[in-house]
Amino acid sequence: MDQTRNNSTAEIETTVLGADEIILNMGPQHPSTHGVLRVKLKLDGERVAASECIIGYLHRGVEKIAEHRSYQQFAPYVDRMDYVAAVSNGLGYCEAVEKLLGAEAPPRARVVRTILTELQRIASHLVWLGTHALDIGALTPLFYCFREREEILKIFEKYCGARLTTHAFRIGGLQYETYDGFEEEVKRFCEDFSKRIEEYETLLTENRIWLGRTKGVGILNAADAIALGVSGPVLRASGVKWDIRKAAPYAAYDQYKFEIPVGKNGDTYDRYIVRMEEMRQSRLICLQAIENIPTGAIMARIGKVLKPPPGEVYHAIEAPKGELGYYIVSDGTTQPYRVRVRPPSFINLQAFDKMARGSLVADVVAIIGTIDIVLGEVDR
Amino acid sequence: MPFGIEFDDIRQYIAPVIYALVIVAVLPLMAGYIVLLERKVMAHMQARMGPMRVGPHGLLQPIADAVKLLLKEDITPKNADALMFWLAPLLSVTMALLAYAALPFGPAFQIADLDVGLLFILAISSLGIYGIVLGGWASNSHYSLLGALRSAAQLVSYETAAGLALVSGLLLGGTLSMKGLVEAQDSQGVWFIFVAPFSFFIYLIASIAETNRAPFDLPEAESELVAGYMTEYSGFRWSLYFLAEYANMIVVSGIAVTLFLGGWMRPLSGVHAHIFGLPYELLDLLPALIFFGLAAWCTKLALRQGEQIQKMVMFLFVGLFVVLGAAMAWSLTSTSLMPGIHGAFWFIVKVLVYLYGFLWFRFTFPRYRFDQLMKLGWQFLIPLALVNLVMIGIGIVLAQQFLWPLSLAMIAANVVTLIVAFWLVRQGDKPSIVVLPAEDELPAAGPGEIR
Amino acid sequence: MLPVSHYIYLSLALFIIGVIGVLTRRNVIIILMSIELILNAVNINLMAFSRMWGSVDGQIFAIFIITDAAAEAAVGLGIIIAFFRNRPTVLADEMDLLKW
Amino acid sequence: MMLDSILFYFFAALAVGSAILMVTRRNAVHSAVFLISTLLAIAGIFLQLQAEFLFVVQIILYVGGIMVLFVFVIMLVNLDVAVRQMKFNRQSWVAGLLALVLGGLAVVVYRSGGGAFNLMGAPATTMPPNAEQVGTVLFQKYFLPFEIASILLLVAMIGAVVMAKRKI
Amino acid sequence: MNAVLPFFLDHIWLIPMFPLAGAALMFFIGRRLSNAAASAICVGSVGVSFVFALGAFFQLLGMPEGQRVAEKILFEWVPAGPYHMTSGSVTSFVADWGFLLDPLSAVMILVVTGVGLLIHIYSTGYMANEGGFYRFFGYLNLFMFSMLMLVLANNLLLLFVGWEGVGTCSYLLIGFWFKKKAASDAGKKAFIVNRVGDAGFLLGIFLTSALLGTIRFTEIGPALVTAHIAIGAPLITAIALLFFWGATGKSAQIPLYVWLPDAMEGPTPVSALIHAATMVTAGVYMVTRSNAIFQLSPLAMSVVAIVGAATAIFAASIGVVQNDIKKVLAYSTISQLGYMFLGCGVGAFTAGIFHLMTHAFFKGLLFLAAGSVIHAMSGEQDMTKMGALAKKIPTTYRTMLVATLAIAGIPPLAGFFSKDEILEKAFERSPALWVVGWITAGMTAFYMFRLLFMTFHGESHVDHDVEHHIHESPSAMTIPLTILAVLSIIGGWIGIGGRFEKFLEPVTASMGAPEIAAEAGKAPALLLMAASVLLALGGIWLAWMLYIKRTDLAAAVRRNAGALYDLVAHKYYIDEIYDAMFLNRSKDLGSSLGMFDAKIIDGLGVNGAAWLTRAISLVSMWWDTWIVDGSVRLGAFLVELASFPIRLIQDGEMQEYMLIIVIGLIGFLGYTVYLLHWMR
Repeated sequence: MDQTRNNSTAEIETTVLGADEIILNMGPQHPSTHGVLRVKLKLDGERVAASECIIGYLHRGVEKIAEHRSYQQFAPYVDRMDYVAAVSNGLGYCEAVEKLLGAEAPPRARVVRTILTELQRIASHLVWLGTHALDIGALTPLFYCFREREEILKIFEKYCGARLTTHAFRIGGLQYETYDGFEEEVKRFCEDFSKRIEEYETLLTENRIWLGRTKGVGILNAADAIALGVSGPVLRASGVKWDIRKAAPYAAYDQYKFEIPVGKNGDTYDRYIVRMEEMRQSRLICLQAIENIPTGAIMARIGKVLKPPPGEVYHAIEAPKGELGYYIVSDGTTQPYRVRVRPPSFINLQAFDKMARGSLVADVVAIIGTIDIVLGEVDR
Repeated sequence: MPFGIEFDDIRQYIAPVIYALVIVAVLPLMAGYIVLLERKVMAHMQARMGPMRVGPHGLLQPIADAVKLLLKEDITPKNADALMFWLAPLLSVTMALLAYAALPFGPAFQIADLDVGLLFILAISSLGIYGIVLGGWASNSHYSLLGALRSAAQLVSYETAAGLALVSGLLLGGTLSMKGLVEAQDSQGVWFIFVAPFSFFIYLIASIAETNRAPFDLPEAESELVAGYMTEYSGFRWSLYFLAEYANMIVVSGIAVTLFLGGWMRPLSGVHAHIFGLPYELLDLLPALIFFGLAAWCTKLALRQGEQIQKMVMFLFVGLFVVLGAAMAWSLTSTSLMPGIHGAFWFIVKVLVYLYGFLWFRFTFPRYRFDQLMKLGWQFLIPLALVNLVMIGIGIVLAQQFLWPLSLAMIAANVVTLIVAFWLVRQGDKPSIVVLPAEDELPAAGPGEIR
Repeated sequence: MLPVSHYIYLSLALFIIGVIGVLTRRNVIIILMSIELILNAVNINLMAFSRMWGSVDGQIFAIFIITDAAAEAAVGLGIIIAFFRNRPTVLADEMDLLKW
Repeated sequence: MMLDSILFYFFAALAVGSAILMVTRRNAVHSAVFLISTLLAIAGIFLQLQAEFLFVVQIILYVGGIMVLFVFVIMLVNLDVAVRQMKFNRQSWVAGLLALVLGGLAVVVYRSGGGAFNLMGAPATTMPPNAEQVGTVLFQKYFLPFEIASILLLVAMIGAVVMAKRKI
Repeated sequence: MNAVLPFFLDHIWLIPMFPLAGAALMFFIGRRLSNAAASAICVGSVGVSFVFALGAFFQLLGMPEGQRVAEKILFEWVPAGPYHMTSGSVTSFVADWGFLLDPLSAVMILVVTGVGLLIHIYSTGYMANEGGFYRFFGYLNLFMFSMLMLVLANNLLLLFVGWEGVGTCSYLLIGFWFKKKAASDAGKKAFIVNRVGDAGFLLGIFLTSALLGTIRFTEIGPALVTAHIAIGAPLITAIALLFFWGATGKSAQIPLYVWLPDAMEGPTPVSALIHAATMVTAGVYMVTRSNAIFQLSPLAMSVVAIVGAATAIFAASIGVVQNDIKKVLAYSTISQLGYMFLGCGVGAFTAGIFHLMTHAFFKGLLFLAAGSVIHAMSGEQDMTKMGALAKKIPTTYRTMLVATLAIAGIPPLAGFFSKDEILEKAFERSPALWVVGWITAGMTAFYMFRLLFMTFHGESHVDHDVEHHIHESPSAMTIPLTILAVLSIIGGWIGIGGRFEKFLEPVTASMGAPEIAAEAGKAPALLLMAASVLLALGGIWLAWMLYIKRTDLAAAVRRNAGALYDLVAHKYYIDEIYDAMFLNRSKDLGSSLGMFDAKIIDGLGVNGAAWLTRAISLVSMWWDTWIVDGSVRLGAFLVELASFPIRLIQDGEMQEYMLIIVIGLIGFLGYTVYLLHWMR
């Protein structure tokens, strides 16, 4: 029995199963693994005795591609990693390259970047909320969430022409000036949005079934979370007050007041509450930013051909899913020597086994949902 | 007459056969339209339109769906048990349809008024488990097997609660015959939902669970077990399961309506008072008005249709509603026809209201987890049903032996049940013992984990 | 009503089939099912006689027999599961630990 | 009357046929399904004997309860191995023969018993609806046996739970 | 006695059952209960008993005087066969499970349940931090059950059940801290010494039933009358002496008192309940209960009185020099028990019972207060390490002062009345006995005030570590103390004017036997009272002098007394004498027997025989191997041969067994067919 408790593929494959044990393959084609994640579960009855995530079904070699593209050419590729939060990905990459260049985007660009990134955070969390609720069996929130997300995507579309893979920012600032009525639309959205969140919470937060399905499920304590390198809402729900927007402010975050919500128990419910609160905070940031957008240039003077000095840089931002870091090595040419992405979903997925052991099959779904992974980012 | 068949035999045997044929023929259509209703209601609850393409407002969608399902390839997995794989959906749908034999759609529309009608329906619907279990087992897939086992456990558990809830209705009615139950409510002048609300409430929950509907749709929970026992099914056989599910929904609604909601009786049928100077009997006009209203509404919708063919289909429905409305109105003139036709109308309306409840729950609630489901069944519903049963019994004794007024006795009984219900809920809110495994059962840390 | 002998022959047939099942099948679960068959054969007799005498006593006994069958099935299957956990077999002739 | 015999022969044939299939099928699930079929046929014979209540009890308890348990257990104990093995034991031929001899002897005893078995008692033409009557008799005349049976069930239930526990 | 009785009287049998239920609960599920739940159950059960006892008492009071007897026989317990009595006539022995409530047992159950309840409450505080809480309360409840059985029994055998039950509980409770060697030894000692006494009691019971043919209390008196037994008949004297022998064991009289001081190893509430208030008085109760027998035997009465008086003064003298607070109280208890027996011995049974009751109050209180002191001192029991505690634990001090005054016999406290009554009766019988009692009273006052002064007054000798922790006990302990203090004050007043005596009259009235005490003259009551009060005051003064005023005097006295002091301080070397007389002689006997065993039997007999045997066995071995074993093997071989076909059937396969059943059925049916066809 002790043998079977170890967690590795070989063990799961070769162990002689007891009378009540079966191996269940969830995915890669499964409604609730959010794409092409394959989870191999060893079940004791309906209880998870061991689990293993098998990834790589969506691997496209993004990091390798970067070595053969110039710095500007690679920028659209990062949008394809976390495709539900493309704007955030772009921000991280652009700022990393700017750091490598030693340049800085003008103030107006930075504020607009902040607004768009925060809207993107709301949109990403809305996708998470809808699908998570759907996984747990609540059908309706999905449609409400997508209704609001639609509003955000419309703003993106008006701003840069694309809805999903926006490529909204450029290295050194912005390509486009904001369109007429941008402020009003963002403001109207933000004002409506607080009512919408109340609506979701009415459906879920105090629902007995929802509480039963999320409270005490997939507990991850702070020490484990830190040891596993988990970041983002998952980390904060475990009670660690860590947010790069506060810890190492980028864009224009140092100008705005906002709170970092943290959880207590590190369970699925806390992660839910933390993300809901983050949406509210994002809305507040947007409202603060939209009141006072500086005028001026939107693009720094950096030249058409980028040749950063040889060296290396690591720059991380707080993407909706956690710490999104770019590690770029320059050899002085127009193409990066090496780009390494620290994707939050990939790292957060490490905590899956920790959370899933001893829980039931139904909880596995809730746990996958609550980590909020995007397979494009996990596999890259 | 040849073969010893006589006229009485015709009344006795032939008419039920015709009813049966009608039910078997109409039910799939009805199920299809319930699905359409479900999709429309769901869509409107979710701020969207739902099916709009096939037919005006998607009115022909069920037919298109049916055609699609029947034309799909019927796959039998390689290692499946062919016999059982074939038999299971058949069993499922047979048992679902068989239960209609004792369901009274109206005072006139009932295939057989059995002395043990209610028990018969319960017995037959309990056989539906086999369709699910065998299907899940025969598919030779882990998802299917898990779904099947869950389903069997769930059905067995909730059948107990449902049965106990129904027994309290039986106590009030004093008969097992479905017809007799409605007549008992007629003669006592009160629907049993008002004297035994907890029975109704328990049966409502248990019936949702028994038909595997959300939030108890674990056997086919799409986010966990893909489609549970139906995972490996496709095409015609899948549609049989589908049909069985909706047929079962109608059956449980029919039981609830018969036992608790006064069956085919018109609301306020026992009251002969006046309101605003108008007698309540004017409610008899309501069916006709409803159909004419529907016809008018459909006309309005039809006029808005852009395409000619859509307009025609819509007018077809207008015609249907007009005919039905006319039938309702005309039957008012005939004392012999009126109870039958109006009874059927009210019965179906009540069934639809009950089904609407099903749909509403489905769109509103998240899904239970399996252990929570079992806990709800065994630790809340069954104890509550037992208490309720005892209290109803006491209430009846008080009313019959000690000559309390029925309403007073039942209020007293139900208040006690309510207190017990609150107590049980509080018990359930205490930290659960079963959610997490004991320390020694927890798997040890894997090699990659940092201590 | 048909003559009672019909029912008795039917019951006998089922009984003998049940006995054959008990005696010859190796699978313990099927042996248990054969026992259920034997019990049902008895029930048919009881019901036929109940009908013959026009009294429901026979039916009452049938109810008791069904109760008994339920108890037997529950315990029997429990034993099978417990046995299966310790020695993964359900074949009757491999359950011979009582031999000396 | 004719319908009566048709029903009887139909159900009897179904019961015997399914019973034979039950005993001879290799796969336990198939056996279980044929046993269910037998039980349903027997329920039909109950109905033909105008014992509606027992008909329903037979279906609810036997088919809907006990057999579900059987099917459940068959699925729990993985029988892939058993399917491939010999289905009859080595004494099957002798045993089958002896069982048939037993049946034959029983027939001989029954037939030659003649007057010893008073089976010619006048059958009632129809029986009144008997659910209520069964209840009355059960709870008055047979109240003590009924309670004992309840206790038996309780004991069996506890026994089954104990037996099926993970660790004995 | 099956007339319709009022509710409580009809249900007196329930009184012991509540504690029994509590004990059973404790033993079966106690481990899983919280301390609060355990104490609630146990205290509650005793409380219910108390309520029932009160109810029964008042309903008994409500009955007409002289008929105050309620007997409830539940069932016949030991329906033994007929036998011959000593008189030669045949009777049948009957012992039933019956309960008797008369004024005597009414007083006893009130004392037992009342004091028991208070001590239970006290224990919840005292034992709060001990392991085995539920075990303690389970034992206590079991004890309550046994004690109530003892006092409510309607016959000697059932009384003996309770008698043994309390002994067992005493053993269990003394050894409650069984990991401590002293405690477990003390438990064993108590148990063994009690056995010696119980043997006498049991013999007495046998003799009673042989002589009188009955062991029911209600029938003993009439039986004595109908048997026409003469006063001082040898058999009746034997019975009385045997009973008293039993009583000396249980009630710690000379010579079987040695276990009681050691029993102080048990928890203090146990000492209070068992070794002061209730169990040890069982002997007094038993003697009083069988007063009809005693009154027929002047010799036995004299023995009782003399032993009682001797014990009283003897134990008091030891108490004077003890330094352990509980040991002092233990010797005081022995001494007071001596008083009670003195009372009984002089025919003043009611006075004995009266003293028993008041003693239960103030001695229980003393023990509980001592427990409170020990509690405050974190377990310290040595009085030389105490002092000046009066300010720190005022409630304890005040209650203890009341108790001490009561035991010293200062009017108008409880002890005064009861002790005075005994002394008065003793004087009527024999002035010598009175003198002994009188001196004892003085010594009592002295050593009790010595205890009080050493503990609460003077200079503090408390260790520094302990000093910080001194605190008043929790209210669960102080409230019982206060209640008992009130009882100690007013408890004696019911005896004023002979009310108590009159109440007990029906029990102690001589059943046809002549009144012995009537022979003696009337004592000068007031004079005696004054003498004893004066002596008590003198004792107090002496204690004050020695331990407060002139603390150096005590040491001087100790030095000058020399040998006498040593003698007393070593408890007259009684334990050593017992060792020398009984223990060592037993050991000697054992070792000489051992010598005999080793030398004579082993050496000569066994070893010699062994040599002889070896020689013979050589011869026999050959015979054994070939002839005997050979035949056995042959037999085994034959059996195996014969069993082969049967073993084939018994192969453990159930289906083959079933086949055999079928074959049997075929045989049966075939036989039937044979009968039907061929035998016709």
